[in-house]
Amino acid sequence: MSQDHSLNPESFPQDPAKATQEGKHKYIGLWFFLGGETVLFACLFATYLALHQSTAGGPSSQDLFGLELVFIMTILLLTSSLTSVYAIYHMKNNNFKKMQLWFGITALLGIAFLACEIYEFAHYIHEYEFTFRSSAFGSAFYTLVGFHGGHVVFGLSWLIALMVRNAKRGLSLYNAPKYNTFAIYWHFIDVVWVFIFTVVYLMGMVS
Amino acid sequence: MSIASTQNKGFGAILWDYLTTVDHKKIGNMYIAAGAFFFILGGIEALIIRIQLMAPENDFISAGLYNEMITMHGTTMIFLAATPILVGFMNAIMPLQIGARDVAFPFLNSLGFWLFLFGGIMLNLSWFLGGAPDAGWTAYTPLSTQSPGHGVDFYVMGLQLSGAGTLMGGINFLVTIVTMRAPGMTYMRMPLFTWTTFVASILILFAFPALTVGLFLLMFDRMFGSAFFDVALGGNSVIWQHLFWIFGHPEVYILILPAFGIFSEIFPVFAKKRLFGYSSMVFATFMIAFLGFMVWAHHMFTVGLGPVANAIFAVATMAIAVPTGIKIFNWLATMWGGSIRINSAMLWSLAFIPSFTIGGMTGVMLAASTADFQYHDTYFVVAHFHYVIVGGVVFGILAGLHYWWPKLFGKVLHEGMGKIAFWLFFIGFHLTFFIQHFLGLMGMPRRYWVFLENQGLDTGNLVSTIGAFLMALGSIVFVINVVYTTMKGEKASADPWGTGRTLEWAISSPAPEYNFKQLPLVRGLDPLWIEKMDGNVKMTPAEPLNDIHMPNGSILPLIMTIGFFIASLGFIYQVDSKAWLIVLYAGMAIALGCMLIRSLKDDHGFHIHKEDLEREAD
Amino acid sequence: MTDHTNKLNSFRRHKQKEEMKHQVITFALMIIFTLIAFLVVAAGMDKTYVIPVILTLAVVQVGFQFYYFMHMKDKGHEVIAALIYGGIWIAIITILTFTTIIWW
Amino acid sequence: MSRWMGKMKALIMLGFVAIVLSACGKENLTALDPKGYGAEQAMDIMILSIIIMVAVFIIVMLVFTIALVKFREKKGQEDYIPKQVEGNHTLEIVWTGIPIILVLVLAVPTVISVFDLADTTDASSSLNVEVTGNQYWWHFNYEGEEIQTSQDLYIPVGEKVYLDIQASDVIHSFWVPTISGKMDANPENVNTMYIEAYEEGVYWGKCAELCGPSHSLMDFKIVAVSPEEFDAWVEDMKNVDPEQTPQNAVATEGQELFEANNCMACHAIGSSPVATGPNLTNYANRTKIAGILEPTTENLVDWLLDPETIKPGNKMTGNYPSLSEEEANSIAEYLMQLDHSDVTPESAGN
Ligand code: HEA
Ligand code: HEA
Ligand code: HEC
Ligand code: CUA
Ligand SMILES: [Cu+2]
Repeated sequence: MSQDHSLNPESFPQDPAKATQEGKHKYIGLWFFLGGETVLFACLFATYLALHQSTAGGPSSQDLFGLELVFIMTILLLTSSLTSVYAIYHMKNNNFKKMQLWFGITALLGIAFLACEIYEFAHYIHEYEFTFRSSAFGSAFYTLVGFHGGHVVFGLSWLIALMVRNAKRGLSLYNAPKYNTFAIYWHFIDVVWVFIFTVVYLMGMVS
Repeated sequence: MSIASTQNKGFGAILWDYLTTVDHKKIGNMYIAAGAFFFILGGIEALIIRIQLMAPENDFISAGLYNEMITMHGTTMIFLAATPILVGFMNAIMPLQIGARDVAFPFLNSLGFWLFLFGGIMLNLSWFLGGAPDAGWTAYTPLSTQSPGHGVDFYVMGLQLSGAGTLMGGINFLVTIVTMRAPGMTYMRMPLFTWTTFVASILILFAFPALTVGLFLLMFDRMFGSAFFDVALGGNSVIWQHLFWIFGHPEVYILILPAFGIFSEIFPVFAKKRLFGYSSMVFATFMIAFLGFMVWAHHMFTVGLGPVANAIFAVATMAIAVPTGIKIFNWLATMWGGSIRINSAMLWSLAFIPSFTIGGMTGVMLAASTADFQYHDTYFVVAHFHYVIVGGVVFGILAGLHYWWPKLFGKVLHEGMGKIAFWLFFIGFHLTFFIQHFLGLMGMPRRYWVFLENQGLDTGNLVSTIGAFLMALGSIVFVINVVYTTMKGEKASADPWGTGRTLEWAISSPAPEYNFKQLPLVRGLDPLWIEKMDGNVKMTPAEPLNDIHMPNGSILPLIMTIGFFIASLGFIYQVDSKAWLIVLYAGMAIALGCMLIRSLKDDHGFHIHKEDLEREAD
Repeated sequence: MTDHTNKLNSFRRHKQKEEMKHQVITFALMIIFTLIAFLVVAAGMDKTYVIPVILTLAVVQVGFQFYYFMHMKDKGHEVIAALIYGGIWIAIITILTFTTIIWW
Repeated sequence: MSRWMGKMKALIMLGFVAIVLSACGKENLTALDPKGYGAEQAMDIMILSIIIMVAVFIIVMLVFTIALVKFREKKGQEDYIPKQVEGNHTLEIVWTGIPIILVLVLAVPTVISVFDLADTTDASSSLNVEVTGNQYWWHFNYEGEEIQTSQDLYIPVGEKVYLDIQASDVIHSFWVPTISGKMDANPENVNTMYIEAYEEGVYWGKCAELCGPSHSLMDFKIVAVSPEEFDAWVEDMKNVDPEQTPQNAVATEGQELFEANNCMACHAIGSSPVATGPNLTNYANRTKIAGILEPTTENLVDWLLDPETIKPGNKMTGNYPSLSEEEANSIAEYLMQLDHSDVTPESAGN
């Protein structure tokens, strides 16, 4: 097995992310990891659902949540999922510049999402004095949404490190799998958010 | 980095080699060694427990210390002894069995090991830093949230670290098995130990996140003032119990399935007969894993979940008897009609059958929830789980050690000492735990620092203590055997048993660092046996001799782990003084820095050249 | 860079275009689902009716993510899919128990 | 081979010895001699399951032993290669099917009795007692009766008594092996369970959930008396005079000390709902002191002087003024004279 990872158009493989043995490992490994993450978030959701009415006299979900911000955040994150798909599309076409561009947009959208979330938390804390320590509901809310936020932060750091690191080197069979696994991870963050906005925010507003 | 250079190195070089190694065999050996160390530690704690319970109202140790002792005994044995030793076997053996040159993620593999080791160190550090955790290995809230001092904090951080390590190991094995099987090694040709590694890894993947979440919640409550388990603020203590057991029950199958795998390797080899009902064995393994996730509330029958929940979980639990029974009978049928040779490895395997059957039976008795109202939290339960764990897992580990010792270390363990150790341990084991069934039924709850006089519990407890000391004697003989064999043992051939069936016996003992010079071509189940029966001396290679790509060693996993370790101390002590936040951040910086270096620095590995390989004798 | 792309064989380029089109459609559907979910809630309809609707929408949307964006529909994803479904199964029973047999 | 047989024999012997031992299990503590409804239900299931288990175990051991005897490697035939059998469908179906049937045989009665024991339909027409587990003692409040007791729970024989079990701090578990299986006392909800004692007697109770250092010392008793005696006891307990004048000077001094040292902050005499510490009404008739010591004045003095060595981590230690030996003596004398009822543990026959 030769270790020449650089790419040229003639030898450009069907799917550069899975062309090497290491690439395949990374890809499958990340997916399995997401299987575990599913259980992790399920436990957090379950805890939240068990405690979401334990407000101990403090503010409840109906008092707190508003539709507009959550909608904006949702659109931001969903769109960032699409932009990362574009990036991968360009990767498969061996177009490194465009790939970086679309991943850049993805990162920006992610940052915007995070900004909204920080604003939201600050708002709850200052306007409603609703904190992590207020009630079991508070603890469960910040933990669930915060864990998701933490995943976003981690994803962003990962992406930015990748982009900076490879800016001058271009695409290779060595780094293509890294970009690709990032993209899958990013979609998963989106998946979790879909359930957060549905279960935490939307359901929290109706019941 | 050729093979010859590993000989005749100074101590420093050898140490450095182990600190930086990413070789699955060395990591496997380190897992086993560390696990053995913790087993002795946990065993000494068990002896202290038994001394305390030797006589009624004994005060060998104080009440508080007793609670620390049982907590650390349970935690150490489960998380730091049994699990890691089995993970060690998976590491060292599974890649050989599927004809792979390493695991899929060698770097992650070493990170997983160091995380486990430092998690264990963290946990045991608590003895010296103001007291060990004292809320039981199950750490039920609110006892654990209210427990004073930092004991439970060490429990939380220690398990978090070692749990992360185990999770990495699990994913690693899964990817390895899915992608790295040798040509011809289809799923249904994989040896059962590989299968059970696969299924146990799935269990790890799905069970440990529940523990992770539980530990986070406990950590937040204890260190950051959240209210998950604080009843006054609407918290709910039963959430912890669910999270713990959603993890905890699959965990016991994480322990027993690899042990089943080991027995499934040993019985055919020493009965010289193919494993009976291979496909039903695989199927049963999956059934146990599947059902294992739907029974956790059988630990919570008395919590007050209501009759519907109790009934469902009771029936689901009993159902596990069926696939396990399939396995027991398949092993019996494997021996039936064979030509059974009894040596130490086989002795442990044979002893497993009655011992584990008793333990499984009492398990089914516990599953009958009405009766569990009586058994729960008594010595009956203690007897049950030591029968399955010691009689199943520990026997499995010891059988595996005797069986694979030549492959791991190149020497055959001394038979005579092996047998002495076996009989001492085996008799001691039944003496210790059989009587505990009755102690429980006679009204002795578990986790009792003392039992009172005149309650008819004296004789039973004394017998139990005597048994524990016999087990200790047996263990000591085993340790002597290991030392003796290391110094004087006979050198082992590639297939020291002569009847090896699987691929690990096709290569020299111990295995060379690249495992297979040429990947073997697998023509069926028990590939080596097939070649032997066809009169071939060696496996047919599936590829021409070529350069072998190897991963580079790295010190980063160790440093990264130390970073997390320091950060954990910061987490624990920032409650006392905010100055500790600096330690927290420093530790995090080290760990994240290592991650950054790892992702920024390309690591292409190196090659062992064809010429060097040719030069080596077979 | 574009000349590189041009040299890729046209069949592959075509297939990728096609796939991209599917993904854009997927995205559009996801946005629509999201909109519906938010609208249903904003309209203040009855809770017993709203909750199943928005949950279904979420599940379908996530299905799209997995199968189209994350390529779980592609060949070679059998083991992956099995494990993800395993995780989902455990997620379901966990959430089910936490919403039924935990008291408040 | 004989070694294996010897081992089996030893095992059976051991089991036999253990069973004999169990017969000497302390009366009214063992679960093996049920004298109450719950314990009896459990016993039925236990016996059924043990029969199944022993049968299965014998079969396994039979096959195991025969295989070992018949198919050992013979001397001189080390190279013999047995036939490599892949499997056998009929056999495999048999050993899947039979365990399924056995499991069903066990599952059905289990499910029936689970629902039976959880049936609380006649709670409103029965005696209801609120049970609270505390570190490390038990409190009983007879609902609707204005009776509060601690450590000793009086119940009428042959009647269903409903217990509403709860904890004030950490989780405990209420267990009286001879009468009924256990039920957890949780801090955030009430678990209801009923008990019914068949015979008069004093039954040992234990805390069965790790709750701190003195978890093993959190004993209590159920005193089951005849319904008539129980009614008399209820009458007596309702008419307790907390200010009752003691019989002698020492005790009178004890009473004063009891008040002066503010013991009342935690302990009530009479039906006052104070429950930071055990209710001391009718103390002269307690089966035990602090749940574990014989009810003698000396033991009580020991307790008052140094509760910590007796029950490590208890919540009384350090929370009251330290007493001189003499003071403790007086208080003990006083408490040991709190004889508020003629119905005593002795009336229950123990
Ligand atoms: C390796 C570990 C291991 C294994 C394999 C098992 C296996 C089983 N366990 Fe055990 N268990 C523990 C470790 C383990 N357990 C631990 C550590 C605890 C206590 C935790 C704590 O509280 O600290 C515990 C506690 C525990 C409880 C809770 C008790 C309580 O706290 O009240 C229950 C209740 O149902 C239970 C049941 C079972 C069952 C049904 C099996 C089954 O898998 C057994 C199946 C096997 C057989 C049945 C034998 C072979 C089968 C045949 C020969 C076929 C024919 C059989 C029949 C028809 C019956 N276990
Ligand atoms: C893998 C799991 C495992 C293993 C192997 C063991 C092994 C043993 N266990 Fe334990 N045990 C648990 C898991 C395990 N246990 C758990 C989970 C609990 C519950 C904890 C809780 O309640 O929270 C428990 C609880 C528990 C109790 C109940 C405590 C209580 O409830 O109050 C008891 C009491 O007898 C006990 C005893 C023993 C004994 C005698 C052994 C013996 O088999 C040990 C034998 C080993 C040795 C004796 C080592 C000897 C070696 C040496 C002495 C070598 C010396 C070395 C040199 C000189 C170099 N264990
Ligand atoms: C801070 C509250 C508190 C104060 C004040 C207090 N006690 Fe106690 N007492 C307790 C608690 C709690 C227990 C139960 C201890 C245990 O069993 O774990 C107890 C137990 C007892 C018992 C044993 C009860 C039994 O059930 O057998 C006696 C007797 C007793 N106290 C007497 C006294 C006297 C006399 C004083 C005053 C000098 C006093 N107590 C002051 C809390 C208190
Ligand atoms: Cu209360 Cu144990
Ligand atoms: Cu279990």
